[in-house]
Amino acid sequence: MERRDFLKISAVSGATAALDACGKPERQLIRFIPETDLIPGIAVWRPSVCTMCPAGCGTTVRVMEGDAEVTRKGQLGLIKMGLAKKIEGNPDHPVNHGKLCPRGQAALQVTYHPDRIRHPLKRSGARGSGKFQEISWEDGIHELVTRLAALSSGQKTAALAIVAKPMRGQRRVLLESLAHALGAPPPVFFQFFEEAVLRQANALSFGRAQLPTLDLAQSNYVLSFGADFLGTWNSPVAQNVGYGEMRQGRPNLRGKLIQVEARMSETGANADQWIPARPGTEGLVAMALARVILTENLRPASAAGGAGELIPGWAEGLKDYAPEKVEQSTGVPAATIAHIARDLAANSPAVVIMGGAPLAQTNGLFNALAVNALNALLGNVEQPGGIYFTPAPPGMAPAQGLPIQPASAYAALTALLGLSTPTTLAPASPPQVLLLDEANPVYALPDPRVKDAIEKIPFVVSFGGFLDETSIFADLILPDHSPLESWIDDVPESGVTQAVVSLAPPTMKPLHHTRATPDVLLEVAHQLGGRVSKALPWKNYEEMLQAAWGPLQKEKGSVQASSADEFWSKIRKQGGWWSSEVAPAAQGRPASAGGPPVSYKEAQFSGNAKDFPFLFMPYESQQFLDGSLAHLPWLQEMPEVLSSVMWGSWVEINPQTADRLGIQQGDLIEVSSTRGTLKASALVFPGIAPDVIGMPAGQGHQQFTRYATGRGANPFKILDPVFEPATGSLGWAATRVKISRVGKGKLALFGGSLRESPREFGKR
Amino acid sequence: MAAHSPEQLNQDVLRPLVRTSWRFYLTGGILGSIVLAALAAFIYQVYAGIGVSGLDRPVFWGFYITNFVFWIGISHAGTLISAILRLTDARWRRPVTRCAEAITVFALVIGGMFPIIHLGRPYLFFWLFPYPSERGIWPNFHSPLLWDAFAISTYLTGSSIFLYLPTIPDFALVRDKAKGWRRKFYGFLSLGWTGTPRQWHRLEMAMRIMAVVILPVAVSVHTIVSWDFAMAPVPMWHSTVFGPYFVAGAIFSGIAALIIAMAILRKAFHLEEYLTPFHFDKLGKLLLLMSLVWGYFIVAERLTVWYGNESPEMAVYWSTQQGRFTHLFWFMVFCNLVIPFIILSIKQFRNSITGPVIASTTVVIGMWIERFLIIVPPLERKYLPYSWGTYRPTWVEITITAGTFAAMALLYMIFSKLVPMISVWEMKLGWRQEAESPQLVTSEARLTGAVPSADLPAPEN
Amino acid sequence: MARQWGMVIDLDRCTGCEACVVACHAENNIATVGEDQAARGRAMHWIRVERYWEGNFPNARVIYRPVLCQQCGDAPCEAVCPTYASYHNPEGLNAQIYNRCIGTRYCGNACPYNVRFFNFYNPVWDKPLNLQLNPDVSVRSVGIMEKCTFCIQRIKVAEFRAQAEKRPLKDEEFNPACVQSCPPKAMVFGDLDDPASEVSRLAQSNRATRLLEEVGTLPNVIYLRSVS
Amino acid sequence: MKATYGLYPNPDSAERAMNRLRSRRSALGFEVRDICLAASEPLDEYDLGWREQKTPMPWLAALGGLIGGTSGYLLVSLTQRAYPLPTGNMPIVALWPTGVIVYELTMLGAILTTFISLLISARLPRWRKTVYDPAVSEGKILIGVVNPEEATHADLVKTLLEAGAEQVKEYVSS
Repeated sequence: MERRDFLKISAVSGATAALDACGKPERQLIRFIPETDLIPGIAVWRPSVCTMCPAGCGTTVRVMEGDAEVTRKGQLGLIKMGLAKKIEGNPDHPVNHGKLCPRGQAALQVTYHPDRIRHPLKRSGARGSGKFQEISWEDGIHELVTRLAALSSGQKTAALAIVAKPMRGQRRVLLESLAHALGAPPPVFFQFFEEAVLRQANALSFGRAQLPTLDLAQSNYVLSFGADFLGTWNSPVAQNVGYGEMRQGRPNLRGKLIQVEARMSETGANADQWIPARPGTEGLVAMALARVILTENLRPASAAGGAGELIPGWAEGLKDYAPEKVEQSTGVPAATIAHIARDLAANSPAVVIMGGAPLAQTNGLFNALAVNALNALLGNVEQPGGIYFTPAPPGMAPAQGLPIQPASAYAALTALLGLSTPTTLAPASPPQVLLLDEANPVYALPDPRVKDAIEKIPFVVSFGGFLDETSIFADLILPDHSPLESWIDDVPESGVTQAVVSLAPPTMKPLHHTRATPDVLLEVAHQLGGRVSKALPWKNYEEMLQAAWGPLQKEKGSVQASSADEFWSKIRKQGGWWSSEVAPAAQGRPASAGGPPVSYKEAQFSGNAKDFPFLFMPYESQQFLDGSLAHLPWLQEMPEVLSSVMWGSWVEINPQTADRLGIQQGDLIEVSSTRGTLKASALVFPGIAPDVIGMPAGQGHQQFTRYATGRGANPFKILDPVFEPATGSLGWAATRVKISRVGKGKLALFGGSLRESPREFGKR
Repeated sequence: MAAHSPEQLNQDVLRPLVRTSWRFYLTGGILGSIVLAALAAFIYQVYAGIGVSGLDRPVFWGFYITNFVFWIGISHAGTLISAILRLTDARWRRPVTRCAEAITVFALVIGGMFPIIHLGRPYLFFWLFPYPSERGIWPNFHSPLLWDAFAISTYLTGSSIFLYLPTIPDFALVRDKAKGWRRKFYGFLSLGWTGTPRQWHRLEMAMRIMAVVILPVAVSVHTIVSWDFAMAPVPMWHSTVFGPYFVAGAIFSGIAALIIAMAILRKAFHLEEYLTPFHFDKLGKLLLLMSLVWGYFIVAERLTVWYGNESPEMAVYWSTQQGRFTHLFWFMVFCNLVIPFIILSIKQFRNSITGPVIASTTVVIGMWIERFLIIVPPLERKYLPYSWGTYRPTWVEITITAGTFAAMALLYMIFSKLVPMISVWEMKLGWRQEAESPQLVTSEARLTGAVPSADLPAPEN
Repeated sequence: MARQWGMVIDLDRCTGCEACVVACHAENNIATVGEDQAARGRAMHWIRVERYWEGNFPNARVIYRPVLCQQCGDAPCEAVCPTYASYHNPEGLNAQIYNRCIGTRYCGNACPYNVRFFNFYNPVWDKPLNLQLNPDVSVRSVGIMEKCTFCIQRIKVAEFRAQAEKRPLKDEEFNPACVQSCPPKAMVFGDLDDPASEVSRLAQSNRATRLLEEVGTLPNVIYLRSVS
Repeated sequence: MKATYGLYPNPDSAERAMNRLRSRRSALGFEVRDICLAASEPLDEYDLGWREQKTPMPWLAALGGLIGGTSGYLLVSLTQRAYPLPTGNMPIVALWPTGVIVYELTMLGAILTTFISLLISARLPRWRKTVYDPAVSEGKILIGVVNPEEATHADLVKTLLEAGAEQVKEYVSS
């Protein structure tokens, strides 16, 4: 309930409020047997793993005894139980070194969220009406089993589709094995801001289809193309820790940061130099830099190895990419390029990064390969102060450890749903049963066909803990525990230079009548019997985890134990296992998967420049990432650092542009592409190119708890279907728009003045 | 035109106490309902929380404190003015003093409520007072708010006594004239006054002492009110000019209020014979003087800030010169300086009664705005620009503000129904002295109605 | 055991990630006020990351500055409080005694840093969000001023533990929530009177400045300028 | 008690009556203090017994101020020392803030003592019936003698009338 409503009511019902006080519901509640042996007032810290983003940080949770109002066997009552009170970073964890980002801190509110689904639900109204009725777990599981059994008996199991949010480790294995055992296509792990292009590029350049680990702590010079590595990209906490060291961790040595991007990100705001290159030309800039380095013989072309061979004309010294030549298209002065190129060569180890918007262009792959080549040329690959690739935990097939998914989830998902895809992927036959695990494609995808396709699926099961735009279509909801209530394991893809398995038991007893999805799926497999139960023989998830990670006992790592049980209990206490040997420094020229050279093509944008003069630049929100966290009040009220906006969404406009169009801060702006239109309040933003309109993702939910529903606008919905051809991932930074003022909007700003300098004081 | 005899005076002054017209009840009803509305608004605020006001961070003080300063300022009408006039033995003061002293007491009562109204937890206001409490702690005497508590209570006590003493003989008069319950009532108020030499002597002595004591108190009160602001390191609050600046403003608005009150009494109770254009002329001159003094302070304050050119202060300065308060600022100058100067510096306007009344009205409005502009803009632009904010009042604050004006009028009305609004014995004394010693019969004396109306010059209006 | 708790914030390390903001909310039971109240300037963030723009496109730059209560040695907020709700505790903290506060909001005006926050309404936690509340920190009701305490509850716990174990309190053994969470380690907390502590070592840096020093509040939060 | 008094239209006749009563008191057999007087306004300029008045009120006021101020200082210093709470790096008992309180309480002391000393020395409030006539409010001045000798009563009345009394009345209080 909004504070204001609360007041309305309290104002009118003053007298009744006084009466209520006499009959407080707490008084009437019965007390259940305590579910804890904690000493009142004494806090214990228990390890856990953060699941808010794919970074896989290790956390430690402060648990204290307290009274919770819960329902047990249909009876409302009070129970003494261990309650999670605060989440901190796990000091021993090699990814985040005891630190944690705001989103990780806010994970606490997932568990205690008032709109969590508290028990199994069965659809009672029309699809999407949000009408459900409570059912027992037995019935729920039974229904799911019969549906799946029907599929397998009918030999139509290809008709089973599994769509989950990106996950790694055993939970992923479980889903994959289930799909495989049922003869269904592999699950799709979907998220809007996917890294298919970068993984593809890294696979081509270095033979590693995975995100890079940045050794910022030791690098002297960081050049980043659009990568908001301090905010949301890749493994932010690890990168923040490294950044701090890079700046002030070493006596008399302060690493520099140069950021190339058309819309200043949280990271760009920290840069010593911010270079607004034209979107889609980042690859050119990188090549121009390489060109300078080669022509001035600061590095030999051969140093780039395979990564260089992927760039046409590399061996010939990149004649086409002379700074003067590219100056026109990139908008970056040749002098600046030359200057940075020399700095790069002089201040080694220097690292070059690319992420975010430059990869979301039609020429994203080339941009990534260009940066890889530049990195290779500078000799930064798997060298101190450069980029590493986190090794997979020993004795584990890569598939089991790390996600190899070069093709975009977008393409995979559309194919899975039986829709035509931007790639060569052939559409599967429309699925009969859909298992949803916290993925929310209906919100995240501009493509309206996805919603229709899901609506057409005869039977949809959702395991997520909240009703969102996708799970609202579910026929059956089997709510998962919150992460704090479940066994979690994760295998960080990046952010650490050694093999890591994050693994932790539940930190508290379940608050509601929920069940851990892995346990449910194992139960389902058991009831299905046959191949499925053979593939998934474990009684519960802990057994499965033990079976999978137990063998690590033999490896040299953070846990030394004589017996399997000791090993397991130590792992539980430590919150995971990490190898004691770091990734080996590569010898000489970095290995490459090779493949045909990829030549530069000018980036394509949808909508012609005349009718749609602005380039629309959505970006991952510091508060909500791709929108999956918009339901947490702490994050809603956290002022986004550059805009200081709380509880809303906004469009960022360059001051000159705003003046030209007569747009004031807080005006309501209509942003239209060929695909659609949205309305949001204008924010005057000095750090954005005059022909670019920025907008954070995350708001504009039609259905996502009381805190996010109907709040702000969703930038994804006006994106045109433009794709990076090689991977078929969405070019979300390639849509042109036009804007117009349509009235007075509202912005809840925490910050007052934009500027600190007295010169501005005279201004109104 | 009625002749000027003590009997006539007795009648004229006592008439309002016994006869009450329907207009009185009508006005009283209207004012009363406004006051009730304000009361309801306050109760709502206490119930729902101070959040129903427009206050926010960083503007923690708004309309309420503005009203506080404004009314305390108005309270300087009476005691200060009448004390000055008594000490200087200005004869023309006689018909004026009581109206003035009455304003003081009620303005103080109303102003004094605001520090409580604006509290986040008003039901705990008594924690401000020093008394041995179970909380094992005494109030913090370093806090200007506590100085306020002491200053205002002292001033209230003093001015109530100052109002009461010269009224005792008049109560006796009413007692002798009245019958029934009034006789008892006024008999009680007059403390059994008979008018023996000893009583008269002591009374006059007491009045002389009070006049001497009350002056410095009045000055200190508004100085301390100004220190509520000056003691905080807020740009354009933290200034030494505030003490005298506030006192001057207080006297300024006080005189204005007095002129308005007198004009109303004059019309309502037909006291044209006693409150003559001459008094308005005198007070008008005083008002003009204070207006100029006030202008001088504004200049002194602004100019030093502007020359000092320190960025925090300039931020505030600009918000009133080129910011959202510009219009309000110049309107205030117009009300407090331009209008009074034009009207009061021209004799014809000043001598008419309407002239001074118009000027006084604008001054009262202008001074309220001045208090607002002293309080709000600095808070909106306090140091770190990131934490700047804006303030917009809500209906709750506006209602309560309106309520206080209504309350003031209502209290004054009721008072004028219970107490002779002109000090009868002082008038008579004055007449006699002038009658006996003709050298005293100045134009002034004539205007104060000391000689038969035949000799009176034709009234201006 | 006279101590002077202080903090050093390295502006060159701070990346504006706002981990401190949420950490503070979680640790100190700070209520979220909702959109309408937030729009009216009543959001409560005991620590905030101030953002200032400099220059214009294409040379726009940004400065981040985390601002929390500066725990002034010479605090304007203390002297003006008529009820001693805001006073100076023996360890040099500007303590706010909620029970004594009657809500004059004078301290809020007197504070040059605008780091005092007022409860304009009673805080609301939609059940079961109330279960997230930290039992070590009292929940503030309507009409009360609240502010950063340097996580005094953590200080006390650490001191009791040290006393129980009959040993001196170690500098690194605890931190306020903001410091503990800060990913780039931009914040350092400790005893400024202890010359051995890291905080007093950093306070000696030639990059050290204090916020609004000219107001004469003697802040105990030291900022290290980012030199670039 | 009873009294005989005359009502005089103006101060001059009142003064005359006063002088005659004074000079003939032994013959009529009463003391000066038996002479009673009531007027509706102060008559300082006339010899009616105002002139020789003396009162320590100003000194009492000063003393009251002194007491007020001292008690103010004691209140501040004692309470602050009883609960020493440091604020704003000020001394526990700070000179200037204390000065403000002391100043206000000094004034309050003076005001209250003035009021009280007035009541006491002017014998107010007095509820006992005393020699008075409502005509005083009409501007008449009452001069008379309390408990006059029966023997010389006629003579007294004559004296009062000769002095110019408009009428002579008897006052009897039960």
